[in-house]
Amino acid sequence: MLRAVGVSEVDELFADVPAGARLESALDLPSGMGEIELTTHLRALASRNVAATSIVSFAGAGCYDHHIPSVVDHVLRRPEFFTAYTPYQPEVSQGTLQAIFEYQTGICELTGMDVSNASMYDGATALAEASFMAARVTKRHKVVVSGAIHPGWLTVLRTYAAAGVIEPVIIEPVQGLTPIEAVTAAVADAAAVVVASPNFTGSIEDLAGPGAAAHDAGALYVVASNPILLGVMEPPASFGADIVVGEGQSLGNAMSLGGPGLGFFACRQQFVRQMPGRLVGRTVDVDGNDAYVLTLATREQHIRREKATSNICSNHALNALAAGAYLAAVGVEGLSGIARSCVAKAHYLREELLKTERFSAPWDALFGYEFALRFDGDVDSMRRELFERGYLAGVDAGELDARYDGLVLFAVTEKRTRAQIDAFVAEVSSL
Amino acid sequence: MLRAVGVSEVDELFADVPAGARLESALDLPSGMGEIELTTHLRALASRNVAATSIVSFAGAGCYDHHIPSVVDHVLRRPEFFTAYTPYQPEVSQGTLQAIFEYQTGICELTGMDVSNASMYDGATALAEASFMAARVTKRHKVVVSGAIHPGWLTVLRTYAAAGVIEPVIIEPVQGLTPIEAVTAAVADAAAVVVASPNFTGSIEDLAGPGAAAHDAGALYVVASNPILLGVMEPPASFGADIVVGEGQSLGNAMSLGGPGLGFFACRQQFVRQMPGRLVGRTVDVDGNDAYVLTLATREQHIRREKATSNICSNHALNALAAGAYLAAVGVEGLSGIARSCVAKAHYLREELLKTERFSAPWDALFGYEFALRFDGDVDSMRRELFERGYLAGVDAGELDARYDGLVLFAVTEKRTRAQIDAFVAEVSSL
Amino acid sequence: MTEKLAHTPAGAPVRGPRALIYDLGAPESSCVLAPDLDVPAVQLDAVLGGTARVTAPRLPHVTELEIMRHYSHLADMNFGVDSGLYPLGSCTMKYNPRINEDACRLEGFAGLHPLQPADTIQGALELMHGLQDALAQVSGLPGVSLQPAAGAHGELTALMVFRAAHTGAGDPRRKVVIPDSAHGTNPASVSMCGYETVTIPSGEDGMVDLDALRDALDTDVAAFMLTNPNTVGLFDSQILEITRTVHDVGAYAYCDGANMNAILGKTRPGDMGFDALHINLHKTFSTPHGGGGPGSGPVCVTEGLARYLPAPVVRRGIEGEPAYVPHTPEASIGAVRSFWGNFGVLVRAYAYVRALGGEGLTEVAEQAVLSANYLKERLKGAFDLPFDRVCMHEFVLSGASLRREYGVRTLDVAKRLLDYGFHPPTVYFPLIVEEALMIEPTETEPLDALDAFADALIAIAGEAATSPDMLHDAPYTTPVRRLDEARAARDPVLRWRPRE
Amino acid sequence: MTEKLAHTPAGAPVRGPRALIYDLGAPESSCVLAPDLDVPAVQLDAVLGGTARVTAPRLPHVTELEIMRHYSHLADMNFGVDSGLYPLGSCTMKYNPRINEDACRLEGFAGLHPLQPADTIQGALELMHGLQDALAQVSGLPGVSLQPAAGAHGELTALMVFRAAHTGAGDPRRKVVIPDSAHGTNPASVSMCGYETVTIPSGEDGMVDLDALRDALDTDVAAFMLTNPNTVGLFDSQILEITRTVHDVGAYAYCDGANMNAILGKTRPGDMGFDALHINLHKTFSTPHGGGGPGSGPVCVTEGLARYLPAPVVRRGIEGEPAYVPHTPEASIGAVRSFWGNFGVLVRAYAYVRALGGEGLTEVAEQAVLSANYLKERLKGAFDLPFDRVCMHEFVLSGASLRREYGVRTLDVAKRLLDYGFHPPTVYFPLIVEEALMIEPTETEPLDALDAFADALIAIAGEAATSPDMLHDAPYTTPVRRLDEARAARDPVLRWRPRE
Ligand SMILES: Cc1ncc(COP(=O)(O)O)c(C=O)c1O
Ligand SMILES: Cc1ncc(COP(=O)(O)O)c(C=O)c1O
Repeated sequence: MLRAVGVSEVDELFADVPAGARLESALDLPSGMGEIELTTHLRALASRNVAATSIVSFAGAGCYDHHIPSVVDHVLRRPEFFTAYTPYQPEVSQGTLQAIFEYQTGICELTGMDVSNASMYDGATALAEASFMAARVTKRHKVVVSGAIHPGWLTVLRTYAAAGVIEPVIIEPVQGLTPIEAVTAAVADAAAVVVASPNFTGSIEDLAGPGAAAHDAGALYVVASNPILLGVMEPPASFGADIVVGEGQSLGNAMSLGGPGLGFFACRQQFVRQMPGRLVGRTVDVDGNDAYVLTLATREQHIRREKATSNICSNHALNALAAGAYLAAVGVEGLSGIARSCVAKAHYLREELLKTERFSAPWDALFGYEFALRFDGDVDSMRRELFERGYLAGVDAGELDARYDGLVLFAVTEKRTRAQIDAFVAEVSSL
Repeated sequence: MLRAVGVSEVDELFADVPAGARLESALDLPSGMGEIELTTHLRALASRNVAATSIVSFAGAGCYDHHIPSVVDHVLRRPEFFTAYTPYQPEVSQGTLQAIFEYQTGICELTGMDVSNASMYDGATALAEASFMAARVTKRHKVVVSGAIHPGWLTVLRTYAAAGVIEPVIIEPVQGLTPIEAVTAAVADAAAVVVASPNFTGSIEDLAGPGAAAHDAGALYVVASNPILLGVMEPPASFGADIVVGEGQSLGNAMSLGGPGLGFFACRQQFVRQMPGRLVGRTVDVDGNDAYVLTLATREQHIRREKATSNICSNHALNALAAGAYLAAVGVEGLSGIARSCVAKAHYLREELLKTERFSAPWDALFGYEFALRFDGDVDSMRRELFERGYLAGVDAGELDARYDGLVLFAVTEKRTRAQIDAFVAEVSSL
Repeated sequence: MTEKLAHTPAGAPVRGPRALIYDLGAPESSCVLAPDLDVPAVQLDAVLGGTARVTAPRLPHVTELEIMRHYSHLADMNFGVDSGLYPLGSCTMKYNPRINEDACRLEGFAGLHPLQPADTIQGALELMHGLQDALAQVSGLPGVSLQPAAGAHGELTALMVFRAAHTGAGDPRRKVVIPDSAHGTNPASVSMCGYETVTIPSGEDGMVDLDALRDALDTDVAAFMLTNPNTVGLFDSQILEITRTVHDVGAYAYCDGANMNAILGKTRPGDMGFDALHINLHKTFSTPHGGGGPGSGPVCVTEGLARYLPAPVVRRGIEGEPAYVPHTPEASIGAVRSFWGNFGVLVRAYAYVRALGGEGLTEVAEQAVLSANYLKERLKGAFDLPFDRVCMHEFVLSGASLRREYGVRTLDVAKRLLDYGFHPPTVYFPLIVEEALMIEPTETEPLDALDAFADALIAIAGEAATSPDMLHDAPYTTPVRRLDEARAARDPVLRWRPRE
Repeated sequence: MTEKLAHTPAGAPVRGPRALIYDLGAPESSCVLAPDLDVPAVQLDAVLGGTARVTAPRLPHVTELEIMRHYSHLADMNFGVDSGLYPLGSCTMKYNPRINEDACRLEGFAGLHPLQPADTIQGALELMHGLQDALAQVSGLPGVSLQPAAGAHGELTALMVFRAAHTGAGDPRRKVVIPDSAHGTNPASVSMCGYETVTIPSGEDGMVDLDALRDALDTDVAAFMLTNPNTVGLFDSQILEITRTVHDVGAYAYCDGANMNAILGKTRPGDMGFDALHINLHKTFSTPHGGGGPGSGPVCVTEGLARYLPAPVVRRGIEGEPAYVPHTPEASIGAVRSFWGNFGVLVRAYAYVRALGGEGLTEVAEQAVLSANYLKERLKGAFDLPFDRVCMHEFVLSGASLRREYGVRTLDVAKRLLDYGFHPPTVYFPLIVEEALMIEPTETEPLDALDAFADALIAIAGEAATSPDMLHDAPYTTPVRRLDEARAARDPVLRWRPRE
C-alpha cells in the first residue's frame, strides 16, 4: 500500500503537521489488551458496581427499572440497525426509516399530538429545545417554568438559558404542586408555560389551568409526560398542550446509569416546520412503492446552518427503535396493564410505609407510581443501611435540590412484587 | 376459523382420540407465567448455581473453560441461522450449508483427515459411531479400546455395545498410558483400535504404535483428539488414523453443564460412503454458480432406513457453526498461541502444586494442558473447601471411575492468569 | 455487467454466492489472540515428546469485520422461522421465543461445568427436575431421561431400555415392527440397537393395519414403534387396541413423539398404552432447530422401565442431601452420551413449559390442530387430499393430479413456493403418499400468514395449469437456484482446498 | 405476477416495502403483559383525579413472532457497516467491535441507576475516569466532560464554556467565526448559544484563508471554530499560526474533533493551540452509529477552562472518600443533559481504548490515512481531484467533469454504487467543492474491500460515459428505488393513521 501511495513510510503522510504540533512521544496510555484480558478487565469493572437491577430498587427520579421485553434487545442486536448511520440514503435505509416512522406514530398516539420527531438526546434536552422552539414561534423570550419539574431538568434549562435565547421564570411549587395563580401572574409576554405531570415528586398536576393561562397570553403550552403513564392517563393534547416532551427511557431502554436515554418530542401540526430534530415522512419511489425518507430537512443544521431550528445532528435513533419495539411488544393492553400495576404497587408501598410511622406525607397530592415521603431520621444513613440489606431505597430528593431536603422519592414499577414490598417495609420498620 | 373448518368447538377436532385415551382432567402443571415473572424465576434459578466461569476453574475432563470470542455468539444470534431447520432446501439454506462446509474444512485441517461430517452429538457418541463404522467397514465386531479414554466415553461405548453390534475389549492402562503390548495382544480380528491422545488423565499417548498394530491386523485406527491441542500437535493422520473423533465444545461453545457440545468426526476419503451423519458438498446451480448442498444422503436414515450408516438425524449444526466461527476468529496464530498458553500454564500449575507437597505425581507422562495428581488427603473435602474460597479445584477423577480414586484432574486454559494460579496454590498450601 | 447488476438485489455482495472464508483476508490477519504469556514458556517439542505440529493447519486469516460481514452475508442467504412461514411437516417449526435464548445464556446456566459438585448447581438440577416432571405429566409416563441429544437418539435409548428389560427378564428378542409410514430414524435406530426391522404396510386410510400388525407380532418381537398422531397427520383411533395387541405378545409399544404438538393436554401416550416415548424438545417445546441442531430428545417410560434409564436422572434429595441430586437408576443401561444432556436446550424447553403452563400447552395443541384443519380446508380444492377428514396438527396433500395433468411435480411446487417467500412443506414424505406435500403450520402462525400461504399454493396450482415449464425452472429469486445434486454426490467436494 | 416474482428477491416478503406494524396482527394479539396484580387494585379515576385516559392509544397488536419477522424484514432493508464498505466521509464508519456490545450489556453496567450512591458504582466511575484520562491524553487538553450526547452537543457545551469564561472575565462577546467549509452543526450551535455566526471563505487550497480570518477577528469574537483535519480531508499546516491569531484577540480556538481518527497519537489539538474540542466517540472511538444515534460527544478543554465544565465530572476521591467520586467544577456552567452522559456509549469507547492502547490508537490513524491515500490514488484518474496532494483519513473527489461531459451527477454515481453493494460516500459536502464525493474508508476496511470499491467507482465512471441515462435511474436493485422527496416535504405524512 505504501508503494501505491508513493511514500516509503507512513510518517511521510503526516508531513503537513507542523513541527511544533507534532506529538513526539508515544501516547501515555496503558498498552492494548487482547480480547481475553479485556473481557476479564471489563467484567471486573462491572462487578465493582452493584446493579440496581440485581437488588430490589425503588429508585426513579427520571430513570426507571421497568421490564424490558426480551424481544427488544433481540431487535437492537441486528447489526443492520446498529451499525448503520443516519438514514441519508433512503434506498438502503428503509429499515431504520420505517422503524422511526412507526416510533413517531407511537409517540403521537401516546401524547395525542399530531407529529413527533425522530428523537432527542433525553427528556431534559427535549424540554430545553421545546422552550427554544416556543421562543422562535412566539418571538418572545420568557419561559414560565414549573419549579416542580425535575431539578436536573431545571439545571439543564438554566444552563441552556445562559445563552440568553430564553429567560426562564421559575414558579415555586406549593405543597408539591405548581400554583396556577403564580403561573397566571407570570405569564404575560411569555413564549411558553412549561409544566410536568407527574412532576419531579410524582404528583399529578392540574394540566388544564396552565394551558388556558398560556393560551390566553399567546404563549405555547409545553407539557412533560411520563410515557408509561400515558397508557392510562389522558394525553396532554386534551389539556391544550402545544408541545409534549419527555424521557422515553422507560420504553424498552436499559437504565445504564442514566444514558443513553430517549428524549421524545411531539407537537401540533401547525408548528411542524419549527420543530427541532429529524422527521421521517412517507412518500413513494419511482416504482410507486410506499417508501420512507427524512423530510423537512430545511429546518436542519446541515441545510439551514445558523438559521436551523436546532443544532442536533446525531440523535437517539436506536433508543427510539427500542421504544417502537417496546410499544409493539406490550400493545395497548400491556401498556395499560403495566401502568396500572405500577400505580397500584406504588399506592400500596406508600400506604405501608406510612404505617411504619418512620415516614410521613409531606402533602396529599395525587400521584402515579412515584411519590415523596419525609423520613424521620437521616436519609443518607437510612439509604445506606437498606442498601446493605439489598434495597435501593428510592432517591434522596434533597441531594438533587435542597428544596427537597429530608424527602425520599420512591418509584415502584411492575417488576416489584408484593413480597418484595412487604419485605422492604419490614426492613424499614426494623431500622 | 372454527367456522371455516366446519366445527363448532375445537374439541370436535379431537374426536379420533378414543374415550379411554382422552385426558379428562387438566394437565397437572404450574400455571403459565408472563414474561416478567418468568424472567424473575429463571434468574432466580440461575443464581442458585455457582458458575465455574464466575470463579477460578481448573476443571476439564471433557469440558473446558476456554475463552469464547465475542464474535462467535454474535454470529450464533442471527435468527436466520438458529431458527432454520436442517438445510433440506438448499436454495434458501446456503448460509447454513456454506458455514458447515467451512466447518468441515476446519476439522479436516486440524485432524489431517480427508473428510469431516457436519457434526455429531458429542465426542462420546462420535466415538461410539466410529466403532460402529469400523465394524461395518471391516465386518468385524471386536473393538480394542484404550482404557485410558474418558470413563464417561467408555460408559457410552459399553452402553451402545450392549446391542451386540460391537464388542469392546478394554485395555487396562499402565502408568496412565495405554500399553502397546496389550493392544497388540488383543488386536487380532479387531474392527478397530481406539486410542485417545491426550487421554482422560491428560497424558499424551504414543499414537504410532497402536496405529501400526491396527493396520497390521486389518483393523481401522480410531483416534480421539483435543481440537485446541491440534493447533500445536501433529495431526492424527500423521500416525495413520483412519477415523478421528473428538469433543469440539472447546471451539467456541459454552460449557453449559456439558451440553450441547459438539462431536466432530473425520475420516479418510476411502471410507466416506460409510460415514455416519450429514455431509455438505459443493456443486453448481442451474446458473453455474457455486452452491452447497447436503450430499451422499444415500448413507442416511431418511433414504436408507434400516441400512443407514447411523440413525442420526438432527445433529449439532449450530455448535459446528460456532466452531467454524471460532476457528475464523483465532486463525492459526490464535489457535497455536492459545494452545501454547494452556500448555505452559498447565505445566506451571503442576510444578507449583507439586511444590506444596500436598500433591504428588502418580506417573511421569507427557501432557498437554490437563494432568492428574494424587492428593494426600480427602479429595472431596479439599475440593469443597477450595470451592468456598472461589476455586473449582479440578475434577475428582475417582468420582468418574474408581480406578482413579484419589486422583485430581486439573485443566488449565488460556483464561487463567499466573496471579490466579499463584493464589490458588497459596490456598492449597494453606489447607 | 449492468444487465446482471440490474437483477442483483440490494447490497449485491450481500446476496448470492459468496467466497469461502478460507479465501478471504490477508495472510497476517487475525481477530483473537492468546494473552501474553505470564508464566514460563515451555518448549513444545520437549513437553509434547516430538509430537509437536510440523505443518500448521490452514485456518482462516480474517479480521473481526470480515467475520461479521461473512456470516451476515451467509445469514442473509438463509431462511428461518423468523423469515417467514415454515410449514415443514413433522418438524413443528414454531416460533422460538426469545426469552428462552436469553435464559440459556445466563451465566448461571451457560457457565456451569458438568462436574461441579451437586450443591453448587442446585438451580440447574431443580430446572431439570421440573422439566422431567412436566414431560412425565404431558406424556403420562413417569420415568424420564433428559440425556438423549435428539429424537433419533431417544429412539435408540428407548430400544436399549427395551433390550435391557427383555434381557433382564430372561426373554431376549430379535425383532422390532414398524409401519411403512414410519420416519427413517425408526428403522435406523432399530438396526443400531442390533434388532431386525419388520415393516408392515399401512392401511388404505393411513392408519395401522391391525391384521398386518397381528401377523407380524410374535414372541421374538421386542417392540412396535408407532408415530401417533401418525406421519399423515391422523390420530389412530384404534390406538388402545394396538397397544393391547402389542402387549399381548410381551412386546413394548413405542411412541415416536415427534407429533406431540397435536395432543398436548388432550391425550397422553401413557394413557394410550405406550411404554416409552421420545419427545423432540426442538419441535413441541419450541427450542430452535439451529439449522439442523442441537435438539434434545428426552425419553419417557413407564414406572416399570424407569429402572433401566441412562444415568444421571435428577431426583429430590433425601435427609442430609441437597434438595436435588443426580441419580443412577438401579438397572441403568449406562449412559448414551456425556454428562447430563443438552442442558442449554433443556433450559429453553423449561422456560417454555413455565411460560405456558398446563392450560397454555393445551391451547397450543388446539390451535395447532385448528390451524392445520383451516389450511387443509383452504387447500383441498387446489391439490389432491388423500385423507379427506379431520386432521391433527398437520396434513398431507398430494400433487398426483398436477403431475398427471400438467407434468408438474411436487418438487416444482415446492421450489416455486420459495419465489413467493415461503419455505416449502416437507415433500415426498411419508413414502406412502404419491407426490406428498406434508404441511404443518404450527400454532404460532397468525391467520394472515396462513392465508397468504394458502393463496400462494393456490396461485401455484394455477400456474401449473398455465405455465408448467416456468415451474420446472423455479425458483427464480433465491440466492442460488436449482442445484446439480447428482454432481455433488458423483464427485464429492466436501472441503475447501487452497487455490493452486 | 410471475414476471414480478421473477424479479423479487429470495423470501419475497423479506425484501421490498412492508406493511407498517400498526397494520399487522389480530386485534387481540399482544406479546408482553403485566404480571397478575398481587396488591390491591386501585381505581384509576380516583387516584388520577379524573385524568384517567378516555380513549386508549392505538398501539400495535402483534405477537412476538410478528415482531421478530417485522424487524428482521426491516433489518434486511438496511445497510450497515456489517453489510459492506460504508465510506461516508466525516462519519468514520469503522467496524464496531462486538466485545463493546457485550460490555455495555453486562448487568453491572446496564443495570445501574444514575442516582445510586457513589460507593456502589465504583467500577463505573473508574471506567469514566479512565476514559476522561484517555481523552485528555489523545487531545492534549486536560479538562474532560463526558456529558454531551453527541458532537453537536459537545460544540454547544464548549461554546457555553467560552461564554461563561468570557462573561466571568467581564469580557462578554457576541460573535463566532467559522470557515465556509464547516459542518452545519457549527453555525447551528453558535446560534443556540446566542452568538452570531461570521462565515469566512476558505482558501483556494481548502485551507483557512488567514487574511480572511484576521479580517473577521476582533474583540467581539468569542471563538473561531475549525475542523482540523478539515472537511476536505487536509491538515491545515498553518494551524499554529491560526490559533495564535485567534488568541491574539482574546478569542478561543475551538476544534471540531469529528476528524480525530486521522491524528490519534500523531498530533493533538491541545498542542495545536486549541482551547476546546469535542470528540465523537461514535466516530473515532468505534461506538456504533445506531442508525443515527446514540453517540457521545465528550468535550476536552484547557486547564484554565476546566472549571467551567458541566457537572458531574469524575475525579479521584481524597481521604475518607471512595476511590472515585462525582465532582462539580467550581464555576460549572451547570449541566447539558440529565445524569452522567451516554454511559452505555462510554463503556464501548473505554473498551476500545483499552483494547488498542496508545500504540494501537496511533496505528489506527496511520492506517486510516494510508487507506485514504491509497483509495485517492486509485480513483484520481476516474474523477476530478480538487486537492491533489497527500490527504488525511479522507479525501474529496469532484464529479464536475462527469456532470459537464455526460450530464451525470454525483447523486447518480452515489445511487449507482448501491447497485454494486457499497454505501455511497458523503455527497455534496463540503459545500465548497462542486459535485463533491467525500470518501473516508477507515482503517478497518481490508485491502480487498478498498480495491472492490475502487473498481466499482471506476466502472461507474465508465458507465457515465457509455450509458448516462441508465445512471439517472439507478439504483435498480435496492428494496425501494429513488424516492419522491419533494412530495414528502410538500405534503408531509409523518405518522400512520388507521385505514378508513
Ligand atoms: C417422525 C419423526 N421421528 C423422528 C425424528 C428424528 O428426530 P431428530 O431429528 O430429533 O433426531 C423426526 C425428525 O424429523 C421425525 O419427524
Ligand atoms: C465535521 C462534523 N462536525 C460535527 C458533527 C456533528 O456530530 P454529531 O452528529 O455527533 O452531533 C459531524 C457529524 O456528522 C461532523 O461530521
